[in-house]
Amino acid sequence: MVAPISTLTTRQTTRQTHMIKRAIALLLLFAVGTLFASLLLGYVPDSELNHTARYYAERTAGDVGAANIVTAIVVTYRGLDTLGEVTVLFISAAIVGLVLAQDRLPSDAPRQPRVPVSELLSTGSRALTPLILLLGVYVFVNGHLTPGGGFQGGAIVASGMLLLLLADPLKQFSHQLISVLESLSGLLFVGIGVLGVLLAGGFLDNRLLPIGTLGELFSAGVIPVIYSLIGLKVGAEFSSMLASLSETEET
Amino acid sequence: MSPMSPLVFGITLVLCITMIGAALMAIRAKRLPVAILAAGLVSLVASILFLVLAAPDVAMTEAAIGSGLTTFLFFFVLARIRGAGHGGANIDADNEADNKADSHD
Amino acid sequence: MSFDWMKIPYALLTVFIVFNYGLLLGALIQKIGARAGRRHGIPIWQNYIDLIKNYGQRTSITHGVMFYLGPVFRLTGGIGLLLFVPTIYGSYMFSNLSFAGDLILALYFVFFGTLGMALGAGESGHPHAAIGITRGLSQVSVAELPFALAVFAVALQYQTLSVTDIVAAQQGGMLNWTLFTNPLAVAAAMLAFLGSMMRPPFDVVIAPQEIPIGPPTEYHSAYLALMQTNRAIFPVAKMVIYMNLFFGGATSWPEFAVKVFLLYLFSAFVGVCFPRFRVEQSIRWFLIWAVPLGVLAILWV
Amino acid sequence: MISLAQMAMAAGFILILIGFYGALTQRNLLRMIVAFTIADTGVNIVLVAVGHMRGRTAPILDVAVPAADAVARVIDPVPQALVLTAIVIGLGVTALMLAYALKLHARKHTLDIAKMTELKW
Amino acid sequence: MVSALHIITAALAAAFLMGLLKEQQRGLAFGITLVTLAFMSWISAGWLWTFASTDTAAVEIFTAGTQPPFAINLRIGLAEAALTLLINLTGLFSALALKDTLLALGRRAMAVWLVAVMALSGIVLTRDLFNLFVFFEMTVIATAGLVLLSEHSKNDGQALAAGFKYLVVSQFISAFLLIGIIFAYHTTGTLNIDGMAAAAPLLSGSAAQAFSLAFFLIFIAIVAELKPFPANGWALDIYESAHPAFSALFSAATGAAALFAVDKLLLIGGDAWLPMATGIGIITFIAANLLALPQTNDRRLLGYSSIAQTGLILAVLGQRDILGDHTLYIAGGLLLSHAVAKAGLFWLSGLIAERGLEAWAALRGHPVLIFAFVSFICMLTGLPPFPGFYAKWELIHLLAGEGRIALLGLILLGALIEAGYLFRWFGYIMKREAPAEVVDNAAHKVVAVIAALAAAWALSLVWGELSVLQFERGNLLLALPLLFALTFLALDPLPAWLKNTLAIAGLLAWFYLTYTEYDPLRMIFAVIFLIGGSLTLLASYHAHGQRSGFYPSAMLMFAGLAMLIRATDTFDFFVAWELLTVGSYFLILRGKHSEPHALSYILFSLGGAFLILAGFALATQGAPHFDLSALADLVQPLAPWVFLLLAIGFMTKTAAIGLHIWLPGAHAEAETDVSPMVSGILLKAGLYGLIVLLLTMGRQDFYGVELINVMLWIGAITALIGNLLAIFQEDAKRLLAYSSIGQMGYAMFGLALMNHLGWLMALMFVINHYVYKSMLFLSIGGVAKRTGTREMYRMGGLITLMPLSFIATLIGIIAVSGVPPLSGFGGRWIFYNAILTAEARLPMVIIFLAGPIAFLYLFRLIYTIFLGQLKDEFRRVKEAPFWIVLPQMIYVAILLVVAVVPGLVLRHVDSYLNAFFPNGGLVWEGSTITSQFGYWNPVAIMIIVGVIFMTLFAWLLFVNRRAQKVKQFNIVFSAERPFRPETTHFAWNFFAPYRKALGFLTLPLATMFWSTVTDLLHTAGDLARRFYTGNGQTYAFHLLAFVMIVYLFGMGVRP
Repeated sequence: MVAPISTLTTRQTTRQTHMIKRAIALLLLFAVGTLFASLLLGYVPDSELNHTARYYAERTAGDVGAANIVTAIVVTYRGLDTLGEVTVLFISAAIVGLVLAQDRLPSDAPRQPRVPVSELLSTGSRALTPLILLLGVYVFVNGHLTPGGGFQGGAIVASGMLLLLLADPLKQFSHQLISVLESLSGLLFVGIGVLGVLLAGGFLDNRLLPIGTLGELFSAGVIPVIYSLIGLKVGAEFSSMLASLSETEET
Repeated sequence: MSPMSPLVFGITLVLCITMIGAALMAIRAKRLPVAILAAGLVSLVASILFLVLAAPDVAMTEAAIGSGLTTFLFFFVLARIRGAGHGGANIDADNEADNKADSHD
Repeated sequence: MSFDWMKIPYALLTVFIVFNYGLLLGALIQKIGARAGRRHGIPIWQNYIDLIKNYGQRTSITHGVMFYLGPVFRLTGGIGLLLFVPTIYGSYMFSNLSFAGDLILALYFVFFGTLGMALGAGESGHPHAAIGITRGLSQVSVAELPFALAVFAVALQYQTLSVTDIVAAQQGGMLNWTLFTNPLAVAAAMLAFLGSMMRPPFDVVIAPQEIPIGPPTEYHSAYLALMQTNRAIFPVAKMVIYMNLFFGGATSWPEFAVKVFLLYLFSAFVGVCFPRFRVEQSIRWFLIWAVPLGVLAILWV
Repeated sequence: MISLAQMAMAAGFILILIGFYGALTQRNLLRMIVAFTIADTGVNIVLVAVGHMRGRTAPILDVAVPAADAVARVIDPVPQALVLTAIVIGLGVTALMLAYALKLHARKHTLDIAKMTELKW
Repeated sequence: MVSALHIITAALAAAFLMGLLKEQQRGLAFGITLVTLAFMSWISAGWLWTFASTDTAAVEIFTAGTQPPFAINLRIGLAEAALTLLINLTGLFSALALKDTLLALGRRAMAVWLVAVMALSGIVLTRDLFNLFVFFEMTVIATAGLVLLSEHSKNDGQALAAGFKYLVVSQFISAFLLIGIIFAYHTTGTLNIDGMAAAAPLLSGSAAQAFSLAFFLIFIAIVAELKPFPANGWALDIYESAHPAFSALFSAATGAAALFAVDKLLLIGGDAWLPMATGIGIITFIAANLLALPQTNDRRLLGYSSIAQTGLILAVLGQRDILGDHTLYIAGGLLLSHAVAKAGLFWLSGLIAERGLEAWAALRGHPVLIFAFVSFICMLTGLPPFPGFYAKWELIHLLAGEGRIALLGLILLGALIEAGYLFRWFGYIMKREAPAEVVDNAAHKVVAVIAALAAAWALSLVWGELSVLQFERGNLLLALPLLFALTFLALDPLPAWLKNTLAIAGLLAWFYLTYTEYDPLRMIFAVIFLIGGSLTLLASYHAHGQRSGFYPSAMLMFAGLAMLIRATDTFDFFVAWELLTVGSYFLILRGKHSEPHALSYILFSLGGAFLILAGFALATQGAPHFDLSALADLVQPLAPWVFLLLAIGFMTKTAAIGLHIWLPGAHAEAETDVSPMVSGILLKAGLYGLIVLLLTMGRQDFYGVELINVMLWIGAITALIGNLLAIFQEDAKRLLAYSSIGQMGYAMFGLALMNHLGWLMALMFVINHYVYKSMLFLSIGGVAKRTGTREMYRMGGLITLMPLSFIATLIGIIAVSGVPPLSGFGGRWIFYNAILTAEARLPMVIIFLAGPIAFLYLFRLIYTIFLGQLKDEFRRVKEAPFWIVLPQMIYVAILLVVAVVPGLVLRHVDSYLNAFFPNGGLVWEGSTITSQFGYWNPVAIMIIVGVIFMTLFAWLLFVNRRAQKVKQFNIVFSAERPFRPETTHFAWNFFAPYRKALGFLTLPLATMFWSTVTDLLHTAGDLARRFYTGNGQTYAFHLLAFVMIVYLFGMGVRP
């Protein structure tokens, strides 16, 4: 008598706890929702730029020389954020590598049965990858002029790598190459920043190089350089993450 | 100050509804890959929304990173977990039991 | 009140008188008790005979230093108590050595002999001695309480701790006695008195039946003789205190004799009438009956 | 008439709530991470929506928007810059969580978060 | 000066550089890591030196060549420099302690480590809100990564799960943070913290409302990083599972950085948000301490403690409105104390192989590490001379000055609970069986601990100097008595006899130096504390070898005592009080089985000390200095409260009934020569406190209750119950301990009489109790030492074997019982004269009852040990060691002298007391002493009794000249010879009838009460911790619930 009842009640309890959990979650989220709602209802769109934004809109062209104000903010005005952001990615990639490096699969674990990659995909990818890489480079080199920049370009570069991975799952990336690329671009980024302290107005000041004419490729001081470094670094980091996650065996 | 054109309004509304629908799908989907794809769709739609909101930089980033790379990361991990073979076949087991319990209600 | 050398022979005289009176009184009371029980009783000089016999015994043994000193402590306590209190009111001769201290000295000196005795008996190594002592201490610690309360009621009443002054305050007629001016205190004190006299119903300490004779079990010969000497002096010394505090003191030896006799008789009378208590029973009895009286006496002053 | 920004913002908030709900109720680690990416997207939408201003253009200076009248023509660029950072950081966290999930699965052969409670009290 | 920016760039450059190294060049990578961290520390140290030594304003660091708020700026000032130095040094030493792990994991782990440290510095330095977010995210990710460091050695996936839980929670936090930041930006138009702080008050209407909501989100998100209760389950799992060296960073550095971030935020929010910070902080402080009570895992316990301390500091930050300029001094003192101590403890934890608290007993063989541990826990509990003490003092005073009593009470309550588990732990270390695993003695790990230790003492010095500069108080570390005590730490390797000589010389020299300063009243105490102390120390010559740890503890106690009587203001007094408490705790803990008793001692003492602190604080009312004599000027309604607090505090030390349960165990289990110190000497400190209190405040009316009458009752009941309980003890030293309780009751009663004779009697008790209780503890201790037991019924018949001890005991009990002619009688005589003047009669009845009871236990003491039947196993027992007997004999001499000429001491005191109680003094005529009621002539009594006694003795000798000594069993025992001494020695359950009659009075009500209190606390902690289910999702629920509850409560009460 006892056993069936207890199993029954266990199951019921589990279901009940689920129900309770959901109910509490809904209740809590309702409260969060009211908080959000009051934010939303209290929101009045600006009709004029506030003084910070106004400063950027007015002064970017003259001071920084970048056509894309967002880029100017990202790379110069709030360059420290971006450096931090790159660092975040850097340590994420490092940790992902660390986590997965420790996790060696037992050698007798069954190798993953892979679907043979179709001819079309492998050929296509080989042809497409250089183009994609080129596109990525274009995006980050032109970051100060057009939408896009280091992050977007880096992501595009990484998707090129992704394509290669898809085409040839067993392909081994050179971790050392990625790592050197990552480190060098990072070091240069910091180095340029420090040079700004020494030679220009402060850390990450873009006026190390002449700011040139608005709208030209070689303008906006070191912004294109930095954005390119960011692009390389981000691309390398994404690639290293993808590679770490995709490789079933340690290199 | 030009009034918002009905077209833009309509597009935005559709985008928002799509996003919310996709998000709900991602939460409620029975199969994990579907959920991941739905989440990717949310990002993709969001990047269009960013364009509408005059934020092309963000739109590009969201499209490339949010919907692209992230989705791939998920699939890589999923593949590795399935490949690892430790009960990888019923990776959704916990939630399926959960969902079944719900469907009886 | 100060010392001069004449006090010494006077004090010795007091001791002598009280010693003899105590021996006779003890025998007399015992005889009265026997007659009440339709027995013949001991001869009136029996205590003298016992004393001489014990002092005269040739063989004697000792268990050690404290054993040896026990009776000395005991008798010192008795004599000291007697001498620290004036015996006859208004008499320079019999004011004894009371210049050394007041009532508190007397009250605390009671314990001098008890403590020495307990130590001496303890060294004998006889368990019965120890058992008797624990019973005695247990009982006394509570029995003394109403007495102490009564004493303080009296001291508060007369605003002095000097025995002479207390007696002086009670002169001029019987109605000035504390007995009538503060009956509650006297009642409490008299109940305590019963407890301290080692007579039934509070005599389980020396328990004649179960344990040979309590603390003095191992004592004999001259040791026992010293104790017997003390047994003559000590109760009288105690009753002198009662007499002085509650019953107007004594201005002459006859008055002294009568009052002490009556007090002694009181304890003997109760002892004949009531059966013996166990120690915890007597503790409770004192706490329930005597102590509240003492408390009331103190509050009432 | 609600503005575009408000509509987007509302959608963003709803996405956040949906994501939170998923993260709170799904016991599968991967599903929790999926839920978080949805919430992240919602946060990003809210951020961008806050900076949106009716009738203005993207903060990029070109022929259409000369530097001189940028102040009157472009929308607030700051939120966009912040969102860029937020997206990338979000990806970092997601990748990290995924790596954790992978490793946890390798260790414990389960993805159920309710079964990872050795440490408690 | 190198720009503080390079703290960030150096770390980043080094981290990025790691990628260029080969995977195998791990040594090089580790070297780079250390050098970089050292470089970062050097930058911070340079700035700290600049700001501390010169009056330099904080320095702004601009980036991007643009002024804030348009570009991110950093700022370094005094606080920033100190915090970054803390962070970087913690990072450096933790990296050292992590050497093995880092080398095994390679360059990537080191890069993450560098970034983590850098990110924390960034949190401190940045003045931009979003930049703060970025650094926080960096910290979160680095933390999640570094938690994995322990995975290397421990393959159970716990750290993995903990890291994941952390990530889950931080996702919620960062969502709130981002939303808050963007709305705050939207309303104020800036991301700069200072800009926002300037703009926020100007907002109005809906913008103000929106800003307040946004700020709430930011605030709560950053506060959530402080692991507030209850949203902190994840943090505990991290503390438990992570590598201790990382936990050190996580606790010390992350906590510090997050707190500083909250501080910056409060700058924006303004005073309106302070109550919320205080509320969250104090609840966290109490709850985390409560939850720490039932913990058995050292790291989890440290985790709870970290959370608690962080909560406390948050609460302090929330009091900034009243702390004003002192916020930095107070919060900084608490924060640095916490950080240094916690880092040190976590590093220590890395040396210990197992996780149970008892496993730390392995430390016992390492005096330096023990010293480190002690320093750390004293630092955490805020004992002098550590910074936390100064901070606590000022904090409590400021709170009391503003009438924030509830908060004050909660802080002290939490601190007491914290002291409870920390000192319990120390008890385990000193007393529990050491595990087989030895301490990991690797130099690079020990270095970290030593560094923390050095930092702890250096900070004490700094805070002492600051207290001199800011408040004109003394620097405790430079107080001569304390320095002298601390010197013994360095002298510890010397042989005990040498140190003993030094100690005695020190006490006497101090007395010589200071004796002119004391009035007669203080002189009594000075003589007891210093001369008496050196007399007791004579007994310590019996110890052989090195006696490690004894002298620092003892001299700490004596230092406290010496400082106590010289103290003129409340600060000095309280410092001395704490010192003597701690010193005596260490002394008591030295006993073999004293672990639980030492714990209850320190808890009661600290509880009492906290009450005293509260009392002083209330009395001070914000004044910078408060002379003890100024207590007299207090008026209603404050005065009775002050009186009450102080009186209870002092009565804890004198073991008044209800607060007495610590005493018997503590005094009984202490070492032979320690018992007289803690009983004969230390108890007097409590009386001294009461005397100071009563002299100044006297009678106080508390809602119609005359407080002095309450004390009278307490004294009487204490005397009764103390004596009664002494009767039933089988353990000789416990008997003496209970007797002390009773004696202290008498003394309190005397003081509470508030008249001339009462005080005289109390002071007489002070002297007498010192003499006879020291003597009795020594002689009984000597016996216990020789027989190896303290159970009296197992002894017996020792009089012939230990005659000197017997004589000391005999004289002692005669003196205690007050039987004439010895000195105890003098005390009784004064006492009875004193109570004749008392108005309250009922307590008098109780104290009467207590009197004769003393005879019972005293007789038991001497009879069962020295008289009765000697046991076979003790037939070869020798007299106690010379050095234990010697002081006893000196005490005997003192007792005899005082008995004959009590005027030697009493006269001076008597005439001194005339200044306070002009009426009712004694009259001294020749050798007769007269009061208004009676008279007493000690010389005459001694002569009379002596003459009678000697005469009778001579007479007995004469009539008994042939008496012969017989053997032990030659007694009349039911006509048989007894079989064995064990069955013949009547000793066990000695006063059985008494127990039957009055046993109900000895029900351990107080013990039951206090154990119920501790049980309740434990149960509460144990139940509450079930709340932390270990499920990361539950923790997310907690977080959301926390946010929402604070939202509802916090926003509900806001305008």
